[in-house]
Amino acid sequence: MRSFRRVLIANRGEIAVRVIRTLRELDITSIAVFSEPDRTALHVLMADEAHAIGPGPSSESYLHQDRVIETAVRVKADAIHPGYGFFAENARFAGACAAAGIVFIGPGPETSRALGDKLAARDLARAAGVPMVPGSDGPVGSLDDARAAARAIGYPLMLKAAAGGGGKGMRLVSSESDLEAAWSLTRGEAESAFGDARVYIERAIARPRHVEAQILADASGRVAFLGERECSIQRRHQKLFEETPSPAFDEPLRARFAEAACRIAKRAGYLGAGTVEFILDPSGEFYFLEVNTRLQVEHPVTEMATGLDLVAEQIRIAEGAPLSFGDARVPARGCAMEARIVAEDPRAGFMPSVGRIERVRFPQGPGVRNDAGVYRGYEIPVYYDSLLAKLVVWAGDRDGARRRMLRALDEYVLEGVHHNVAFHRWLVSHPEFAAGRLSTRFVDEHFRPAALDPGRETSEIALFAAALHEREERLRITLPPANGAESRSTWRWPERRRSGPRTRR
Amino acid sequence: MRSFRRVLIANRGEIAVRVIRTLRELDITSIAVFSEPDRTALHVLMADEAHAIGPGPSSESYLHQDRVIETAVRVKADAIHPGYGFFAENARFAGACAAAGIVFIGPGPETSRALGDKLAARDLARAAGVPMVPGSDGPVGSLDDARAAARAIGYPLMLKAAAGGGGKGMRLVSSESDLEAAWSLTRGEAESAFGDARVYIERAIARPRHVEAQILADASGRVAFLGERECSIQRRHQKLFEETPSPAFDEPLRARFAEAACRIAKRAGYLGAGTVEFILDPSGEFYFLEVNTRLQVEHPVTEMATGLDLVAEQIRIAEGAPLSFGDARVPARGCAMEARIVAEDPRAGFMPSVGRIERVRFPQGPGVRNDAGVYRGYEIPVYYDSLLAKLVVWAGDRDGARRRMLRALDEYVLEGVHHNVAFHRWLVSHPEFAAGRLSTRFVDEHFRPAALDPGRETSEIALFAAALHEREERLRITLPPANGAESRSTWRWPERRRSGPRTRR
Amino acid sequence: MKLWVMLEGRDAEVEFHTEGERLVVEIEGRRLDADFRRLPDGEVYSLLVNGRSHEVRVSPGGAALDVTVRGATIPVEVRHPLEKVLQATRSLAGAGFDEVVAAPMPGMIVAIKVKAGDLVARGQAVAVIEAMKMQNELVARHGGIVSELLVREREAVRSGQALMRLKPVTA
Amino acid sequence: MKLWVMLEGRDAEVEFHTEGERLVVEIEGRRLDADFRRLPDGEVYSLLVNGRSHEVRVSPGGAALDVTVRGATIPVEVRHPLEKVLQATRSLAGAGFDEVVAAPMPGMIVAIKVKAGDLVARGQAVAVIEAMKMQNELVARHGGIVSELLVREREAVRSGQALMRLKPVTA
Repeated sequence: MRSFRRVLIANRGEIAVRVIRTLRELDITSIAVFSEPDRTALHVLMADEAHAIGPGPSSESYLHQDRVIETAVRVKADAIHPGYGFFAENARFAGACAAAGIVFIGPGPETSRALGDKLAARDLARAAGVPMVPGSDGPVGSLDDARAAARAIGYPLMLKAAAGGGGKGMRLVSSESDLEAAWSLTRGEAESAFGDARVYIERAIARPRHVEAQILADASGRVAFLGERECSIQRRHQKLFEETPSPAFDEPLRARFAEAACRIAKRAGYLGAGTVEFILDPSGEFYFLEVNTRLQVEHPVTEMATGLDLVAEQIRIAEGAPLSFGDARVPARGCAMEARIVAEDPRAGFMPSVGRIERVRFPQGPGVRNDAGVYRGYEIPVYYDSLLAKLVVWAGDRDGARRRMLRALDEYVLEGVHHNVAFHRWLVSHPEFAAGRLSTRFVDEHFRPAALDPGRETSEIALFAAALHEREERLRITLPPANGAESRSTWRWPERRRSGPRTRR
Repeated sequence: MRSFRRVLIANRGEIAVRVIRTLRELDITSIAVFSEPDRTALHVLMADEAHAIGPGPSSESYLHQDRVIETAVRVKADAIHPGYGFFAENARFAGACAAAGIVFIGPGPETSRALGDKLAARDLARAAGVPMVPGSDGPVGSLDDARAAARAIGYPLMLKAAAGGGGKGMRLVSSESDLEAAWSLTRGEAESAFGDARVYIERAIARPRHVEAQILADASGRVAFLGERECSIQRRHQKLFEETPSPAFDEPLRARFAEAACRIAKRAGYLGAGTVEFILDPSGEFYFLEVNTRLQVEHPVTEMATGLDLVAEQIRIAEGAPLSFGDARVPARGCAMEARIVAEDPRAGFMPSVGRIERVRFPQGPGVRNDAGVYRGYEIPVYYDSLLAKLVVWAGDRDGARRRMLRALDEYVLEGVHHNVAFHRWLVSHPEFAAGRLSTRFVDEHFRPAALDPGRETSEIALFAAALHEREERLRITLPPANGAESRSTWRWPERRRSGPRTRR
Repeated sequence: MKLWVMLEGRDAEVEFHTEGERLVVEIEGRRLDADFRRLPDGEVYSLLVNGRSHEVRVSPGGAALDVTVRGATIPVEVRHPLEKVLQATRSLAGAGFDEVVAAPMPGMIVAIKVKAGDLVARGQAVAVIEAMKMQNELVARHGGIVSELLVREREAVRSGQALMRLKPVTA
Repeated sequence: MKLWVMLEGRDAEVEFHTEGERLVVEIEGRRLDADFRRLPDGEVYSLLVNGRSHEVRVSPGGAALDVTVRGATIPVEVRHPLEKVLQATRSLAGAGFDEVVAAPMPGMIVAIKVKAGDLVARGQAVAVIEAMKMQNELVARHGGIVSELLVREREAVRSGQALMRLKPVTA
């Protein structure tokens, strides 16, 4: 068993900040790395040390394996925490860490290699006797094979890249007439995004829920189940909102679910924190999807419910220590929800937005945790993903958590970029959401951009505010300037008059 | 049983904001009141409605009973939440609310009258069979009576005003030679501060701990104990730092303590949230001090440990509903601590500081709650108390909470006024604190202002920063101006050279 | 003082009176108490209307003022009431302006889906921009004939940069 | 560039070199890598010293710069190294020594605002120096009677060159 003194975080944004916090609590020196546009990013300000690793594009910095490893060696890091994304599930990187004598905080390269390939993971789940969505036994080699497999499995179906992940490389096919086009698009995407054109077929489940099991496994073979998370609220196959417990679970289902997840982890010889993803059909059957061999974005909901610090557990495990709670069952309390606050415009197809954060005032008060990666004045770089913050709430029951989330969203002040706070307000106010009737089709089925149109009261307030602002400007220019010194008018009317009325996007 | 639709908050600052949050979660319209300098205070921004009630001095606004009640009637409030301070323990105000047909969220005027008088409260505790610090049975009428009582009780002793509170109207007397002077000072203070010159005597306990019981009592006679809080860290008899559970408690002590607190509450026919304060001597004996018939500043540590929302419970009780958890025991989890972030200078005798908040970045992440009453740009008014925010943390055990508190304090960015974040850093890093060896004498015994002097590394960083800043300024002026248009120098050297080196306050 | 205020789908005349310390706003026959105070925290105001508390950001945004209320940004134009008459006259003259498709954010143009001379329908995708690792289609708001392409594929663009110009098709 | 920096209980000479993109700080024989970047959030900088990350606020505060690090505000004075010598001389002489007004940078004296024998108040402007098209007033730190002018108008001066001498006025 070692004890880390210096840990390098090979990541940026809110997750790098998250890891720095736990390192500080554990008295471990936190070492940030940063790309050129990230010189004044929050993780650089908050870390004990920070080192430049290259220009903006990820491939030149956060995804430049040699630079990251060389930096870690030079600054004498004992271990590297990869966060999520970037190198988190990269077996080659984990191997390179080992070769450089640095501990990779995550499962070994063999585990991530085995579980990172979706087909290999399916083989493992099959061997463990865990139910899977019916599908092709392996990759489908040609369009003809795909047609044959599709007929056996039935439409609608999903085409999935074996190396896919993060919502990329998957496509729904409703009928045979769409198969040919989908086949070539998915293969092309898989080839270009992952360098691996292998594609397989799964039956599409109608109105499925996305549910996942948080597990922790230590070196002595303990595998603990820390509760499920429901992550059905998605757009473009990417999660927007998560909660624990799942409103669809009861105790018997939870017990079967925990058992299945732990069986897979044990079979894989898993080590560290991981997530076993499943889909749940409306009849209550669940099917294995994949294993994410890393900390998830949504891990805080599990932390709120269990009181554990998952990053601290990851570090303990990587140091060779047993789970902090040993063989005890970890009781979960109440209900936790997470809203991903993203720089995107839900009124315009969730298109990403960039810009400068002009003003922030984050929600506080009982049961609220807001993990932000940005601060006032911060300019969002174009190179990285658009997650600005994670708003997490906890309350004694689901309706309490929902009301608290709505209250915290009402408090959220974040100006300068488009963001999805109003979308989340819509979501948690929706009667179907309140009733817990979720599916991954929720957004498609229920959301229309017009739902976010400002109501009559809001419009009227905007009208008054504009008029009052204009009134102040006019009163200002009609008053004689102080000392008679300043003669330039601050009145901007003529400029604003130059073009026609701008319509709202 | 009624149901409130509109509640007026007769308070300001962080506690008004705290109450607004719960009202919003309960779908009750929150109505703020504000004095002139508070027009842009946070509670005004966050409430659903806000109404002016007068000029800055409390007596003209927040403590102007007629204006507050008239406003509540005019805006059709169903109830008034008093927060803490101001009218929170004022029986006359509670009576005026009742007369105006408005529910006062707190115990009735009789209860607060009975318990607000310290001598009456002592009588009640005596009748309930709860141990008290040995002292005079009632007020001491004359200096001669005081001498006689003092001889019977023994020195050192405390002289206390019967109507006192908030650390005011109490004085330690070490020996008979000091009694005469202390007698007239305390009586004078009691007369001028509370309009009630009655003074009584208690034996002074050496190195006592301040411990208190949070209770909730509903209209059906239920009295629940929600755990103790230890509030021994004080300066000028005012709390600075609180935690739950008390490191001095074990289960048998907690059971006896809970029983004593509930006995007093029942005897008083208590209704609502209240705190029964005790002192605990080094041998483990506790003695009744007083009952605070209101929400305490430090209530969030109890919320973190129990998961309850105490303001929501107060409102339920005031509506006539039973406690949300009925007759169930409320289990507490882990350890919570609160640091009061105050605008004062611990290096200069904790002298209050005013000014403008130039920049803030509050701590976030797992287990951290920061309830602030201020925001960037806010100018602290001179009229009110100097509490800026409450930093509350939770972790699975005391050492985890202590480390998390230190981490959160490290993250705290608050510029523009003197504050006590560095003091709290000193406190939680102190070995005696870490060992849980606390007493109300802790600050006097262990704290010296020099403990906050910047260390060598900090000084050197300041030195570099100043030099680098100066270098940038010089490089800026030695560069040719753009377009040659601007000829005014930005160089400020001569100005700064004008006077000698300024010494640090 | 009287102002003419327009926002999407609505326009109104707003008149202000001061009565002692009070500021009264008249709109569509209603009289409301208003208090408008700048916060020390930016282009932001606290607005109380008959006691209702609102935090609003007012910033110049192109042709209009951008007002942000509860996370929604609403462009509002404020003019002199006289202009209402002028505008009415202009509207009668009909449209006939070029449409310019502009980049909504900084990024790289990964595809241009039309060429000069193409007829583009309202809402048709004309280009794809990549930013923040996501590709997004840009559509023609009104449509028309592509009269000019102003960027090429693989070109980096600034936010607001014009990408192409469309000429309206006269009916 | 070399600067003399004083803070309570300590003073040091700090020298800067740029080596390519790197900025090296020399202090008391040690050489440290420094990177100093203004944040978009006020008078605040991110300072990396040999990789150690610090967030510092630097604001003018009377006679010194107020530097805030980890919640502690520390006044720091930054001067030209030559002043150290002068100060030392002055200290030796005790009260009643001459004040020398020196050029803080290389440049040209464009104006001398006093003549020998003039009584100069503390803080009064005595000369104007121009460097790279910018003019800066030089002021008397303590004041006194001008005993000697050491340069003329339109004369080029080196950094640290003495410009005039002031005799203290005895009380």
